[in-house]
Amino acid sequence: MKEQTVRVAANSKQIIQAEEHIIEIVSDSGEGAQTAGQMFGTISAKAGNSVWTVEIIPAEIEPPPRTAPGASGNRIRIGSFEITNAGDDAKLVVAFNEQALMGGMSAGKFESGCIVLLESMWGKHPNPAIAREYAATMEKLKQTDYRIYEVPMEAECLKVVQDARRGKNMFVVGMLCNIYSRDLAYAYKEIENKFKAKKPAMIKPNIDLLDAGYRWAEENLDFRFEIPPCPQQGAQLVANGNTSLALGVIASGMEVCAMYPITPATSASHYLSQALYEAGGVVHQAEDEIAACGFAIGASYAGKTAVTITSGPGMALKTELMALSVMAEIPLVLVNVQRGGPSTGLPTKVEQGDLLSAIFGSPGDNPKVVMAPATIEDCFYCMITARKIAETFRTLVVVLSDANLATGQAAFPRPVPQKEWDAPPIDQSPVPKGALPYDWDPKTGLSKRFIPGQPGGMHTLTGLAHTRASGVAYDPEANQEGCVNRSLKLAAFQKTLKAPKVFGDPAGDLLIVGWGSTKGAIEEAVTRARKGGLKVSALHLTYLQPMASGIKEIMQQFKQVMTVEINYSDDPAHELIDENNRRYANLAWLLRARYLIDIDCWSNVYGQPIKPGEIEQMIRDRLSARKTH
Amino acid sequence: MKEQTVRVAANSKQIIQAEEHIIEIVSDSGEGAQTAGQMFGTISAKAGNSVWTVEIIPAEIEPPPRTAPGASGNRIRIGSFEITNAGDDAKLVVAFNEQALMGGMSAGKFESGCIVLLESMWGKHPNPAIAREYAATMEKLKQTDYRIYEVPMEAECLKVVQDARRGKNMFVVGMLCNIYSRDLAYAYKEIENKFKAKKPAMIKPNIDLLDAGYRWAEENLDFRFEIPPCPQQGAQLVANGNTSLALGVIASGMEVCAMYPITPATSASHYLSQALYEAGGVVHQAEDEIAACGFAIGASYAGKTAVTITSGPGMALKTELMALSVMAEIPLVLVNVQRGGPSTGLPTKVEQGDLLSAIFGSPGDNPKVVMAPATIEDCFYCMITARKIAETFRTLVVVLSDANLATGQAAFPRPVPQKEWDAPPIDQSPVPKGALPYDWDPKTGLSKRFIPGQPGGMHTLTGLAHTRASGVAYDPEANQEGCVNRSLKLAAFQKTLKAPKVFGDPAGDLLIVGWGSTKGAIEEAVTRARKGGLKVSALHLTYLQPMASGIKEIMQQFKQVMTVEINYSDDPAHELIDENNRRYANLAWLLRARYLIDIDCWSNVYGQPIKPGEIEQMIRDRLSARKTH
Amino acid sequence: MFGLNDNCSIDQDQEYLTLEDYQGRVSRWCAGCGDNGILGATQRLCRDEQLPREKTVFVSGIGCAARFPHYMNTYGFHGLHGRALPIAQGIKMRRPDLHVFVNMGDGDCCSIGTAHWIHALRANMDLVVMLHDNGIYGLTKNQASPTTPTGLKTNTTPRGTMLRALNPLTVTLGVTNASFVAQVGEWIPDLLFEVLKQAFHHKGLSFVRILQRCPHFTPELYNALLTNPDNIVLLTHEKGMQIGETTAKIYKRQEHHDPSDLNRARELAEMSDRVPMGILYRNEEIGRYNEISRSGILPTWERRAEVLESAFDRFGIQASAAE
Amino acid sequence: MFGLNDNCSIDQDQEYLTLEDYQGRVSRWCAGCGDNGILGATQRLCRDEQLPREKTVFVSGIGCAARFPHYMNTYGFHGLHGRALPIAQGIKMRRPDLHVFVNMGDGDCCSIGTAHWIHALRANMDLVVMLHDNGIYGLTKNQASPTTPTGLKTNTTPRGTMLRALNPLTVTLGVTNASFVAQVGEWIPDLLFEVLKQAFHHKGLSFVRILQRCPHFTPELYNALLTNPDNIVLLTHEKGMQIGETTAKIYKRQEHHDPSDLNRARELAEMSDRVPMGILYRNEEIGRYNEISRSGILPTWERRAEVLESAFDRFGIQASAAE
Ligand SMILES: Cc1ncc(C[n+]2csc(CCOP(=O)(O)OP(=O)(O)O)c2C)c(N)n1
Ligand SMILES: Cc1ncc(C[n+]2csc(CCOP(=O)(O)OP(=O)(O)O)c2C)c(N)n1
Ligand code: SF4
Ligand code: SF4
Ligand SMILES: [Mg+2]
Ligand SMILES: [Mg+2]
Repeated sequence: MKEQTVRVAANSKQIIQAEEHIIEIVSDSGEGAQTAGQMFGTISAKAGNSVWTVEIIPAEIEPPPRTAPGASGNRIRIGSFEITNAGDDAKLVVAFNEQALMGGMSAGKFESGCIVLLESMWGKHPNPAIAREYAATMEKLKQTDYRIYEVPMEAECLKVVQDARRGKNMFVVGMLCNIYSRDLAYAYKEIENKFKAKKPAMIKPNIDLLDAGYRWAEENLDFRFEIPPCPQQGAQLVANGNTSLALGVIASGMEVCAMYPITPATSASHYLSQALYEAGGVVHQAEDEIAACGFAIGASYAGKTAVTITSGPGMALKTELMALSVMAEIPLVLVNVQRGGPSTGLPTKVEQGDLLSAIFGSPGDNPKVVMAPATIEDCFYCMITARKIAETFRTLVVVLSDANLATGQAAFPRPVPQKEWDAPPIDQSPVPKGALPYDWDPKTGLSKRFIPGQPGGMHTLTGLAHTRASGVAYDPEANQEGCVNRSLKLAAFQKTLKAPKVFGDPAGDLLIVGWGSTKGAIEEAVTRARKGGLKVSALHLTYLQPMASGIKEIMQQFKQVMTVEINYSDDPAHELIDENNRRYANLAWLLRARYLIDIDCWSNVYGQPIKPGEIEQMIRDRLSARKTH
Repeated sequence: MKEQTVRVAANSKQIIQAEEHIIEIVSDSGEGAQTAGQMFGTISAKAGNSVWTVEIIPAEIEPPPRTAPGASGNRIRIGSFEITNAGDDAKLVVAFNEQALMGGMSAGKFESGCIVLLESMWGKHPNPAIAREYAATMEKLKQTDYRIYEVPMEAECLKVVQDARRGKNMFVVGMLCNIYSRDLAYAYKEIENKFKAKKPAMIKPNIDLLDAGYRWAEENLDFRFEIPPCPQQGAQLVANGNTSLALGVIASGMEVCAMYPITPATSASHYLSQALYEAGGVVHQAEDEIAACGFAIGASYAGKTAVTITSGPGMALKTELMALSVMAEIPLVLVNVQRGGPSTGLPTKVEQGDLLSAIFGSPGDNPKVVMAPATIEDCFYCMITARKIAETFRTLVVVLSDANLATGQAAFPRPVPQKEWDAPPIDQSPVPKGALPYDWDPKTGLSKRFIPGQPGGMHTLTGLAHTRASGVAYDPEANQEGCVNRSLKLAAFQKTLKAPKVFGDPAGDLLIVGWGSTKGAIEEAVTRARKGGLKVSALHLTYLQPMASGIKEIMQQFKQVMTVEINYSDDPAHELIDENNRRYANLAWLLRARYLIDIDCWSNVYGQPIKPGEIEQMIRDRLSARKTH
Repeated sequence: MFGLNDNCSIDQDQEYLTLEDYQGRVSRWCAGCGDNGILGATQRLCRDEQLPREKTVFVSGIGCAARFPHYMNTYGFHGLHGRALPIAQGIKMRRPDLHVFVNMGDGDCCSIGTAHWIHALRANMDLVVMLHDNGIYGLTKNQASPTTPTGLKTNTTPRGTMLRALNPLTVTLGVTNASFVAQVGEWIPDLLFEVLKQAFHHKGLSFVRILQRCPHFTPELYNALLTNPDNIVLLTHEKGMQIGETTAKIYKRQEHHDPSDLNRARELAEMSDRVPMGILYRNEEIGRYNEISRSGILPTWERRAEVLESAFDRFGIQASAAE
Repeated sequence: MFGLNDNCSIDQDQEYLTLEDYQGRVSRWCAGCGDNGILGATQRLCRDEQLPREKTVFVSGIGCAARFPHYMNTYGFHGLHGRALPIAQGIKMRRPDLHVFVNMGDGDCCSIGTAHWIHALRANMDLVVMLHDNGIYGLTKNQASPTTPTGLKTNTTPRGTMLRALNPLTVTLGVTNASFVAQVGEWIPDLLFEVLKQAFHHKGLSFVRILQRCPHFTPELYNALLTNPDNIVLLTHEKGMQIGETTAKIYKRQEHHDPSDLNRARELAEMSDRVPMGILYRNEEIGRYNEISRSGILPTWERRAEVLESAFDRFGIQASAAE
């Protein structure tokens, strides 16, 4: 992945080729860095790169300007190979002010030698405090090895438009088009599409700004990059995980989504609020998460399997109703777009901390299916699978997405709608005489439910321990019987699962096991480490409960097994921590209990996607440490 | 434990000595079997026996009369050695009607050869359907080896009083006093105490009924038992687990109990509603469990560490607020008197199914202390310990009691109140300049909290990730730092724990690990099995999270380790179940994950206390199976 | 509708359903429990309306009252304490063909279920909601509920409750979109039946507070009303209830109350010396959430595929040379 | 009281606290956000009343409004979405020495927090409760709240909300024991301050609905009131608010409303054409739960030991020969 100068242009500009680049654009909230990032991502994708973009979202609506935590923006990773994650550190940063820049810098998000394009106007700001801040930052920057370019963005824009604050982002896109050797025609098209319908008058000034940026870069910068296109892959969609998931809801045939707003889950419901309506369904915003879950359960009971979408604190509130769906065997799909926890935690940040609570959250025995999409594409298909599992096994299916997928945006092959994805119509056929609503098959625990409207199927569903006839259970046997059958269903479902495929060799020194959104980063790290000669492979689990057979056998082929997760685990190096009290990462805990293998974990809760480079480094350290021991 | 006839009385009555007996009294609800049982238990205790009584409670308030699930009553175990649990099958049953009898019979609660004293009036009942039912039951009973005595209780009572329905229970106490060779003076005293204050006129008729029962038994029964007294043990209390726990709340110095009614937890709050008030505190019945938990957190935050008492479905609702108490490090004691689950489940029945949800219930990382009293006496002391841990470690402490302890009643040494149990006064001293509300000690994670009223300590507590100054955390490090410190506290607490003592030899063929209310039954079974020559020992855990060091070393001394628990686990014998999908009992799962030892489990969810005899049998099967393999 | 199979409706139409046909399991309430009367009146309503049993769902929470569905021979959903209303709404939302009834205790509805109560009133979906108000927590054995009268000693208020009882009528009438609010005592079967009937025919959420005797725990709660009918004010009106002759003879205090008069309804609800019975408020003009939120679009697979394809078009990219 | 150490009160008394002394962290609300005005008025109240900062607690839920405590230099509890009131009650219950304020958004209070809202009103503990009503979910970015006006397009109601907005005033006034109900717009600083002051001095729970501008998401919500003061009816009364001269000049529509008149208060709250501002209802006679539930017994260790010993006596047995 080395960059190399391939030629020098007429104006003595270096033309550098690279396999990939990461660009970060940061501004105050409301200055349009997000739009610029999205647009440049799309332009790059259309130009043939593989692209992954991530939003940088401040915690407040309009945080104070010119502050590090107030920075808003986008990180765009573009490459000539398939990009599956947000990658490592940025190689080029465009900052609308120096404070926003400092935020990313102190968080260590920029690579050594990073190119920085910084708005220069603050240095001459009439407010001397601001001018001082700018000067101080420039001092600090001098101590880094960043390549700093002060860009008079505001001034240049003012040559073209009257109010620069709202147009600077197009200037930036223009610059980037020049820097990354993009054909401007893609950009013109994007601008046209954006304004054509509602504000056609805006097309011209935006194109002017774009041109100005392009020109400025051409004239003032001594470098340009070329990221060769990625092999063609047919029709693609670009979407973030939440949109993908929302589309999956429609594709699954589910008609009811009941929710209560919560970050980072809500945008899925936003999308559905219109799209599901157009598909003849409904999004119901309930008074709270409890009501949302109850509403979904009601709809499911009445034959319309429903989805309820939430995040950690919302799932906490649904704990009791989740158990009702398990106990009464009402199909239900619950999506938890995980965020940082515990408690209100880090609402806009990445974490995979809800696995154990999804599995063990409700008091009493609660067998249910827990699965996690690993990619933005998975977010689409898992909804279809989840609805099917829920109905086939009369069960609760918890789908664990996370902020990394939810706000990450990438391309994936355009799905081709299949009628078999659809939900079957509500069964309203008469129930045979004597049939029972919980007529558990002793081999599988399965039984056929009766849906209101079915003549002869009248019974009262209850969350109390119940008999096969759905009567309140008074004798001790009935409760045991119900528990056995609900658990058997999970075993029956487990038998349908295939062991996941190992990424890399089937045997070696180290196996890294992951789940959810870390797949891309783990596999990229493993690929790099393998290129470096290390015997490391990866295993990624989609089904966390139950787990497919064969995993133990896979793990046994490796000298060490560990999980990489974005959730909390104790650092065994701390003086207080030992094997008697170390608290493990979520998946590590599950694997240890089931397979009795000494599975280690490497995890943290910085609220950030894990970088492939960090994982790679960890692999190197571990495998070399092992050698020296 | 063999019974033996020690002499024959003048009237040719067999006088039989036994080490212990189990008596069950069942009636329709409202007929006073419960009072009779309690009273006979107390009489027996005062006469020097060790006693354990359990209530038999129907699920409805006044269920239909003469039905098996409607039976109400008491089971009394009396012995000459220390009785720690409800024991095995009943040896003597008093039934007010034959349907109530049949309930216990079909649940297998009576021992072979059991003596049955059955009200005979139903055989001649004017309603022919009832007479037929009675006759049919008598037919069935003839096929058993029970020793049936038809007793004209109603008729005999009517000789003494006008309305027999409300007095029959005293007649029964009289019979039992005769059968168990009790001095009637104890019984007179109980009756006096009961009616002295409010209804002195009732003393006489009740004593008459008592005498009548005694006389009838003396004249009509051909046997009498003697259960020699247990060695004296000084002053004792007789209480059920909920009362014991309520007394513990007062002893702990907690002043606020916030609750919402739920079986089987509520009776603790009933008791406290008056007693805590008299001690200057308050029981607050909130609008729901969420509010109860929030109220308790508010009181704790303001310096009055509070307790919130609930059962499984209530704990489910508190899931989100529990995480707030963890995140913001507000001391809180949460008592979960477990009942049968999942969902509404078996409200009045025994289960230990909430361990994993107590530990893992809330999304995100939630380090907290989870402990479980094992005896009725523990219920008292654990409240004192829990309050101290909560305050010392600024943590949530979950105490898992269960219906077995809650409704079981036994004697334990009368505690001697110690001032050191008490809560310290609220700290209102000024906070030193510059001190921070989360000034985590890097070695222990501990920090000193500021309580409203402390000058200079002003800060805003938050459930968001926060800095040491309790500001909203914006940088990635702050979240990791908070998680580390909250988890370190648990490790620091763990270092204070001592490994539990092994019951039996420190090495052997089988170690049974238990937690909570099963201790008595497990140890009794182990004692019996050891008497039979088997190399089995028991280990009982009070702290489930964190667990003391040294447990692994203990387990390693045994060829097999298994848990015995009252919660669900899959039966490995089922054709669908294998090591890839078997779902383990709660504690087994925890031990496996931590110690990587192949720990088996034997558990069920019949909603009943596990009998020592069943455990003993299981031990025998397992150890003989092992031999033959 | 919605892909439902209507084949069997002809069969059902042919047979006349009797009271027994609506009877489910044998009730396990205490002798004399007022819930029995409510059950009877409801079965009578079902019979008179000839509700198809398979198209009728009774939803409840947890409590004595919440056992109600088990005793009906219809579909039933005996859910969680406090959560009957969200579940009932979820059921009704996409199944307008179902008749949905809700039975809640005073703890169920006015304590743990408060938020759902308020918001269900606002959504005004077509449900018949019965509040079985016995002023106590029955099933959990005698704890104060929000409607327990001041001073009553219960297991959690051994010195008597301290707060004034929550008035479910004033609360209900304070909620925007509440469209049918009535009150009746279960011991007046004809009145109960009549109110339930009007509730059933009302379009929108009909909230009926039923004063329900609990001889086990609050035997004296409604004594003043039982012993002296003059403590009751019957609300009559051409637009509201018409009272039968016998009833009118017993309950002499009557008020000619127009149920569209919200202000007067609130005043009546607030009365401290007497208890109004009948329909306090009715407004058929208020939109029903399940109806007004419908798109009219049939949720067919073809439609879904269309929506998907057009979204795919919108989000689609095809790596290509710039045109 | 309660073993509190009062040593430092003398120190505190000596210094006069200025507005700055009550200022906490720098607010991170949007420019023009109405929450700033509420913060200012509250700081002014604290200053005027010279509330000891360490004895003052601001409790909130989650939302833009709920960031309030961070911006005060007092104790603060920024809890969970919807749960401010139970926490505030828990704080106040055994700490009568603390001044407890509650700040909630309209989602916080009227949606997820509904049950607590109703029951806190009923318990009527001594709290000042501010509902920051911007008719929208701010922090989560533009979803409908219960008070969002009909037809407003939001992220979850792209075709406009369908239900009539919930009226927090009629709901509040419907709750038994509600003892102080007021409404004011944050853009009228003097009125806001005056209402908060009266709320602070009221004994019991004072519920103040503050119409709060959210320029980011609902910039036009209160336009009709801002542009035309005649859409506002100021409530004045000897027993209620007295209005300053300047205010009286701008807000010419006034009603002489006796705040003890509950029926009229409800009518005023129900008005659809105009918006009342001022004190709708006040009743100092209603018991406060934290006070009426107190035993007067000091919770000392000696007392606890006594209660324990007497219980031990009662449950005690001493195996003994029958006397
Ligand atoms: C979450 C939860 N909390 C508490 C309970 C216990 N519980 C069952 S019924 C009930 C209250 C019953 O009172 P009410 O609703 O008035 O019904 P009633 O029995 O009087 O008919 C309670 C508190 C429960 N089942 N679930
Ligand atoms: C249990 C839970 N559900 C949802 C959320 C997400 N959430 C945070 S604030 C908020 C609503 C904000 O609206 P409002 O209460 O009106 O306050 P505002 O931001 O408008 O001031 C929501 C839904 C949460 N934090 N916790
Ligand atoms: S306790 Fe009361 S409400 Fe419950 S069944 Fe008995 S009488 Fe009815
Ligand atoms: S979004 Fe609205 S309520 Fe929130 S800070 Fe901005 S203006 Fe204020
Ligand atoms: Mg009730
Ligand atoms: Mg709001």
